[in-house]
Amino acid sequence: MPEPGGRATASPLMGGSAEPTLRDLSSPGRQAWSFPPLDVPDGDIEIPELAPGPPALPEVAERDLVAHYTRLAHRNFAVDLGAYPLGSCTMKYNPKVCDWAAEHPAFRNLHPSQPAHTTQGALEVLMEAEEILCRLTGMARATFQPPAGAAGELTGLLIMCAYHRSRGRKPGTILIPDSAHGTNPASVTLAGYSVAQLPSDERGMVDLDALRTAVDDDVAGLMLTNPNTLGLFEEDIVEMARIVHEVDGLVYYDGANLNAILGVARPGDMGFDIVHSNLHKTFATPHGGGGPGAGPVAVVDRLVEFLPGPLPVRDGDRLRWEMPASTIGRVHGNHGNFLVVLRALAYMRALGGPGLRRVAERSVLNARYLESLVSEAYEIPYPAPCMHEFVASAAALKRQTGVRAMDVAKALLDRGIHAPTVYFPLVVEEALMVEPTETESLETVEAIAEALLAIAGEAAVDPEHVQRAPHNTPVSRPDDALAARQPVLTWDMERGGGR
Amino acid sequence: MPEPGGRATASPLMGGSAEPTLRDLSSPGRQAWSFPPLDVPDGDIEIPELAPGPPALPEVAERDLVAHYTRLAHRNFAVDLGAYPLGSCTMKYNPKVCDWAAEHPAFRNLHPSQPAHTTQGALEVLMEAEEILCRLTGMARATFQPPAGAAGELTGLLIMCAYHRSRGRKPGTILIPDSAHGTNPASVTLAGYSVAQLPSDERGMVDLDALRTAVDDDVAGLMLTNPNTLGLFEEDIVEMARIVHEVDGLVYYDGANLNAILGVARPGDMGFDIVHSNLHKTFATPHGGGGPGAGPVAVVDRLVEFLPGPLPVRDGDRLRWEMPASTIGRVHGNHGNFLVVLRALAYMRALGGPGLRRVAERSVLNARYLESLVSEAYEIPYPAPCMHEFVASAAALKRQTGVRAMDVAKALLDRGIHAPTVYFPLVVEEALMVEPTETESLETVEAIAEALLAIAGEAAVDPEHVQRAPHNTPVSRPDDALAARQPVLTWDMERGGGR
Amino acid sequence: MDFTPHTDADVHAMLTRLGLAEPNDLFAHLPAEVRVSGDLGLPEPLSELELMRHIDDLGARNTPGLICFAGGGIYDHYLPPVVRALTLRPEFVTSYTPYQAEVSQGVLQALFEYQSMIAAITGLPVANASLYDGASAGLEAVNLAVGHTGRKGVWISRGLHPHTREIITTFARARELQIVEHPMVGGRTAWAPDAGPEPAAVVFSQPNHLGVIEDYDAAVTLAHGAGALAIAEVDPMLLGIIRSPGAAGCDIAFAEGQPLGNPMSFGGPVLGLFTTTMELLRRLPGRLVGQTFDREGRPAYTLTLRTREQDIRREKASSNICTNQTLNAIAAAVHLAWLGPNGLVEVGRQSMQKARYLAHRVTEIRGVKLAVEAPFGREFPLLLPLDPDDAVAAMADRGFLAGVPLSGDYPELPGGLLVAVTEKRTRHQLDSYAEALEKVVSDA
Amino acid sequence: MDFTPHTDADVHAMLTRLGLAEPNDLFAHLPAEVRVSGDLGLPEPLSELELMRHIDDLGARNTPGLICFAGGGIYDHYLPPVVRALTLRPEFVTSYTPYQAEVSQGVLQALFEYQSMIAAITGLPVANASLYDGASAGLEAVNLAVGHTGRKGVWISRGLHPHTREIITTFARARELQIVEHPMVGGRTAWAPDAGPEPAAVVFSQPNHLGVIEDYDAAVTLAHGAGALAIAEVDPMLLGIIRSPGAAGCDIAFAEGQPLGNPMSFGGPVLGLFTTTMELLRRLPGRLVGQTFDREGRPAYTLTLRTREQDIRREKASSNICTNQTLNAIAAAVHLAWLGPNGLVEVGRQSMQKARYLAHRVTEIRGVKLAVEAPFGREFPLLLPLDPDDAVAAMADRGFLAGVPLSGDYPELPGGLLVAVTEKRTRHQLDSYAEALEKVVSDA
Ligand SMILES: Cc1ncc(COP(=O)(O)O)c(C=O)c1O
Ligand SMILES: Cc1ncc(COP(=O)(O)O)c(C=O)c1O
Repeated sequence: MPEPGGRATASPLMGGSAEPTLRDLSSPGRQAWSFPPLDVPDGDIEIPELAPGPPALPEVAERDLVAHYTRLAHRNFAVDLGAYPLGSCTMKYNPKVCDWAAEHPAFRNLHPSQPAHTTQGALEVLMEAEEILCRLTGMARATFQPPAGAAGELTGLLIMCAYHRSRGRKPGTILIPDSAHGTNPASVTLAGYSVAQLPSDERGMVDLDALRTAVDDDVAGLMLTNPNTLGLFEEDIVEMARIVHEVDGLVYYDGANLNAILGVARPGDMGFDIVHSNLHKTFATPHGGGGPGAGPVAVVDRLVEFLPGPLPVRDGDRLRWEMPASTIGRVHGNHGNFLVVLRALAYMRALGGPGLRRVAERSVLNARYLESLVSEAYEIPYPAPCMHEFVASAAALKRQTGVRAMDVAKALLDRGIHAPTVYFPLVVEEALMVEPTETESLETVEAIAEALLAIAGEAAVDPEHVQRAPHNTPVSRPDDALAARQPVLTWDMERGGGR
Repeated sequence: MPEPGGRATASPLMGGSAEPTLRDLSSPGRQAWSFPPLDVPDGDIEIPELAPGPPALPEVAERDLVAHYTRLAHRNFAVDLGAYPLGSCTMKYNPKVCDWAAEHPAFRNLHPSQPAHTTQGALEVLMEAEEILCRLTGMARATFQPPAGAAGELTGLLIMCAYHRSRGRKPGTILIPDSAHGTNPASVTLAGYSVAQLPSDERGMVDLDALRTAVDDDVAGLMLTNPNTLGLFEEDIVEMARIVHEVDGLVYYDGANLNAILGVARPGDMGFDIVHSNLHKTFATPHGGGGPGAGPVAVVDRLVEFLPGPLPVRDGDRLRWEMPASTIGRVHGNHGNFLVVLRALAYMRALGGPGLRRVAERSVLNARYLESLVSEAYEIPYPAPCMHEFVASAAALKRQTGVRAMDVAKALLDRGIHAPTVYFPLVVEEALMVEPTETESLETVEAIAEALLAIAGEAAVDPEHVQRAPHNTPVSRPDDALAARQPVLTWDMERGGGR
Repeated sequence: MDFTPHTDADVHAMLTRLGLAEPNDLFAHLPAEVRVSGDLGLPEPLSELELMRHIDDLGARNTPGLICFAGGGIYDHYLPPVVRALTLRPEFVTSYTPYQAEVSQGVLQALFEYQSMIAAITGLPVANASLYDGASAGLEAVNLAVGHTGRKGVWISRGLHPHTREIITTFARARELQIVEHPMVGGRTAWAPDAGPEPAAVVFSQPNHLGVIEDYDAAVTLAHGAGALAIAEVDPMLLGIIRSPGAAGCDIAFAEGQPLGNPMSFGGPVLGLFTTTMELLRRLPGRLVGQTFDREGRPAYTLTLRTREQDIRREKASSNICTNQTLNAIAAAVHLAWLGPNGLVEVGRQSMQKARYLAHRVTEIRGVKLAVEAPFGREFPLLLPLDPDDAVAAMADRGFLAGVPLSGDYPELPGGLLVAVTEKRTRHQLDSYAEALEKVVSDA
Repeated sequence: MDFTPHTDADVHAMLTRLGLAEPNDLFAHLPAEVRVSGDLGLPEPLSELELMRHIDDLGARNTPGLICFAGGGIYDHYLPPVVRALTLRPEFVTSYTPYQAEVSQGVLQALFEYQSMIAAITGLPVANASLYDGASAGLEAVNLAVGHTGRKGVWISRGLHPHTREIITTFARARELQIVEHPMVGGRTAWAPDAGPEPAAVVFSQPNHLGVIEDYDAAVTLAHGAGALAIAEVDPMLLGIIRSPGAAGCDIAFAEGQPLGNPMSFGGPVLGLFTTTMELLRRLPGRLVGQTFDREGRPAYTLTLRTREQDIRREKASSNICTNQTLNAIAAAVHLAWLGPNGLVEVGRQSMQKARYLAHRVTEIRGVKLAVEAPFGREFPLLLPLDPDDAVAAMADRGFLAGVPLSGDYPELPGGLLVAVTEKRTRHQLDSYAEALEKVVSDA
């Protein structure tokens, strides 16, 4: 019965009914909690603004709580179950030893306001991670306060703003390629800048002439990811940076795609001034169903004074907190997602220099190999060699069979493999953005390709079946229109109702 | 959409293919392991009996290892997923705080040969657990060496043997009711005794007259569980013990059913001399897919000298190990399944006296309630009020529809509920032995009943469908005959082959 | 150690198919000037055991076992093992944002239930599926109010958590908002009705950063009178005892959610709670899960009202947030379900009673008094006769994390120390704390 | 705290349906004389937090952090977090014996793979799905041999693990078997061909309890010449280095399996490995998983050859075992898969090299020497110039668990201390051990 090694599918267990909500499971008087009896004097609590009674929370026993969440977990796909080639998300395997690190009692029970002399180990974690990150990106110093990529972007933009203000300039325009991730323009607006969009050229890269035209004195900076969201390395990157620097603009690196170039190329060497990286992508910290992540921001020397603070600094053989001279101030209530940083540090130290470079090599190898297999049935709109991910198009498939990128994605779920990112980047019609990551084996990469080819084959024969996919999942396609038209956002809301 | 609270079903995720074996996933040169480089002088290892080369183990990466076992876990039902009313097995909820205890570094890293002054906490765990167990059973002292119920039985029988030998008697016969669990007769044989079977009477209890007849000077003892495997409390228990004691026989309590009488009645008070209990049933330690368990054996005063050793004893405020005077010797290589005992102690201390008694009350309440609901469609062969479990019969159903107890069990799986024990005890035709346990809610108990009634209903309408159940599980009924006729017991075995 | 499964043979076979000779060739098209040539000075790889030793060594450099009386948003509440065990299920931990609803019902339903319970405790109808932390949730609340009202004034209480104030200030500087701080008198905000630029929002903490319970009506009336949104930062662990912001008429409530289900973690990852009214729904930052049906009519959950979000709306999005704190939100939900209504009341009650006991004990110490005499929650401000940083250091030597010094953020309280008490503290610990503090004070 | 979900209302409703007034009535039919009336003197219930404090307190009474050089079956090898994480999946932990194959494919396949890997490392074709521990596996092996041969003699090596010897003796006493012990000379068993009653089995440890590598052929030839089964107790962690019992012609091999995937756990739960030939298959004790097909022809796993087992065969069963050590077996399988062929070799090689290094270091100490000069595995017997119990106590004061005293089991080695070294020990630890031992010896 041997199947090809590395094939990654999850299997059903039994039953098929929906999981009731905790409110459905609730029964008045049931209880999971216990506390020791109060060992100080009791009595009425006399305060203003006393609550009239307990809040309307569900009442369940521990047994039902456990069964509920265990069953919910069984209704969720995850990296630990199989391949997750979701483009732009770098859903690589998250090593279990890093889970161990993140649960280490010497760290997880620290209070953020503890005096520094009692948290030397934690400060050392931040210092070690910062040093490695700076060496990988070619930057001078970094802050770990931003708790995600988007927060890193905002932080970077606030640093830009402070830099320009220090030179007497007002906020102006930030240039962004049309293939950019949505957080880039959203962060620009939030930071008080306006967005100017740069078109891609026929190579799938930023149009250098358009950039030249766009750059004027109002331009505060350029935001870019490289490799870009098409998985292509921007060939003119050095020249682009030069052009922006000429008007005293700053160049911001969205590090979502850092995985592709670890140890191979550095944003600093390309001319970037500010770099955020997503520890929850590049450095294998798990995504948690949508977070927590960590989006540290590293900068070149001349921007260090603007970093958020406090930052750890060495003082003999001790570490202490210090505010950078012209700091923009805090961007997180504490020290950022510290335990995520600890996980990432564990990962970085495990891999070391050679392992980190191997990440780049093998993520690119897997992507390039998968691309070559998949190109049998799907168009690859841009010919340049892909880096850690590639974007295929289902446009031809759609024309020929009516089967769309979304249908392909759903049909992949039926085959035990997570869907790629679809309809992003916006510059590709019927985009399928595929990122196998370096932690999938050759056999798994081939299994993904086979599945994608089989779906294309099926689309030709029985397009309706593909269009109605998925068929094996706990639910079929939800009615998103209903969800938005008559939102039910809590179990207390009646359909169409609300306060 | 509210479903009745407490309904316990597991749900499918996606995919449906078989999970490859580790060998299928293996690829030469792949590796999950890492060790620090050797930091002492290396060189050829010069020994006789050198292995010619590495063993033929699979080679997989950590990523594939994780995916493999995670997918395997998704192919397995468990208490944490839903109701598990498997008779005789007491599949109650296993509290998570006990998992915490069992992973406590102060205990899990202890070596069994450490000197006692370095393991005082561990000895105290054994002492505390022993004390509670003795109070619950009415015994004098207990050993935690037996790692399961059957090992407890063997231990008890070896104690019997030593007792009788000390009084100049040779091994003889042990009386066992015909409803006894299979481990009882098997243990008797292993201990060098022969088995004499006692018939049940029309009440489903031991036939007292038959017992009187069977008892003679060759009888070394009686083995019994009470409530018995029909879930009925042996009404004549005191008289039975008296009869056996009259010939200097000993009375052994198989504690698999202790759950029903915790804090309500004690084997010691019924006249038993030796009691094993299954911590993996009564004291909520999880069953681990088939183990580990723990089967401590407690005895009355006059048998303490025969207990296996060493036993912890108090010596001022210290504890030390001591061999009982006429010990039968060791029955385990170390101190038994210590971490299982630690779990059980945590459970006992959490519940305390009132909670332990509530276990009995509510396990009986759930069983009696479920029995009353189920009796609408299934025969209850014996009328006495059941204790923590009951045995129903599908004999009438089989006559009417052809649907057997096994089919009912399988059809229950389709409804997200684990099957009851079937065809045991042997004294009931088409037996369905149902034990809801005290940790299932009223709603879950009702859901079990509904499912059983629905199956009976379906059997009347579409018996084939029930006979082909289960339909929703990762596999349908395996071909057991093939498995036994041409055993394939390792991935190296060809069908029908082997050395 | 690395985590790529490739054997040398695999790499060779794959490269061959691609017509390449060696891994380096994969990068041949990169401009030579940006390709790393030298050694980056990165550390050597470690085996797993060496790695664990290294993390242990780092951990050993933190002072172990301090008994925690620090708070200010992050609290040492009792965190049941069952909550961690369920939250850390790998299916939750290692999945992405639930864009593919069909295989993400677990996370989606867990978040829907989270939203439901956060709405229930705050008394507001809609909660998002988490923000980064309490402080950045404050920023989002202000951003919402600015967008909603079109105004640039932000009135904030001096009792608002200093980090929340700081992050709002950081943001306001870039956005050229005008922040007006309202002072505290007697421990509560003394709102000034004519405090300057028209406010988009009136922002305060309940209880405030000194632990004191604010007057909801004063803030809400002021806000609504001025056409502003009333925004309250609340303490989730006290919502069994203190009236909810929804009941008090607030438009937005946000909170540092750490005490719900999350260890202190040196302050992160934690999570920001955010709830508001239906009126403001379309401006809500962050993700929302809605209940709907699948094709077969079975209940199904899905991300909804996504047109607010950055990936759809780009520069016009209500926020830039993408990755949030989902796993921490699941932890919060599991913990809330563990607590239920009565557990939440109990944890608040015990914490507050113990805080009262300790406040009583320590104010018996000569020279130690409460900074303000006003009803507080489970946290109170002491005035010490010595520098609170010195007091904290001296108390640390005695095994206590004594509290959070207030003097940095409140120069008007030079001896200020904010002391938090949770239900986890035993009477014995409270007594020992008082004794230790007495010594520290008398030694000073 | 208790874990019953019943509310008072539930209990009332259920009792009412049953026509009962109160919970006590459920037991009304029990003879009055056996019903508990008084107080049993059981402890009071604890809340979860109190319980955890209690367990912490008990744990604190063990001496923490001893660096382990004790072995004798239970070893301190490196146990990777991934092995624990996978083994402790609740679907494995909280399921019963996989009688319902359709919903137990996870446990069944995991056990099938366990059987396959145990067979692979022992070189014997069939392994059961675990026994309790190494010692009781020895008892089962003897029982099998007695049943197979119909003989009552059991020849055992004095080098067999003393606990295995003891448990076999306990059993033999009841079963009236005749045990003949064969002495050791120069650290190895000196088999005596005419040692008395016809043997059912010849039983030895490889390496033996002194750590010394035995001559397989001597034992196997003796056994087979006498018509007995050759039974070897092996050390699974050395099977990458030492020839397998199957290759050496043994009929049965058993082992203490703890080092595969299981923490030391104060000696339990651990697991017994048991492998044998196809010829003896029908006498195999314990569970077996076989591969077959389901109705749709898909591969499926199931418990098989069940007619050997107690629940079917009752008093004629090959063993009484029912609950075994499944979870520990799964741990062993995960660990073996983590190790793979080369990891198993590496762990053996490193352990043995480090053992050699330490043996060399400590025998430089004046008065300390090896009890026997023969090639050993990763464990060796020292002769000390003081009582080994005293040495162990003195070494414990210095932070070392120095080894297992041999003097109790081997009075002929009054200063004997069995020292085990695993790959986890660093050179620094080995050097410190030697220094500490030197002090202990010179202080004596
Ligand atoms: C290219 C790119 N930029 C930015 C982000 C935003 O990162 P985060 O989700 O951590 O906020 C992402 C990921 O979602 C991304 O793929
Ligand atoms: C009545 C009865 N006796 C004995 C046993 C044997 O216990 P164990 O499986 O722990 O060996 C069991 C459980 O299987 C049982 O139900």
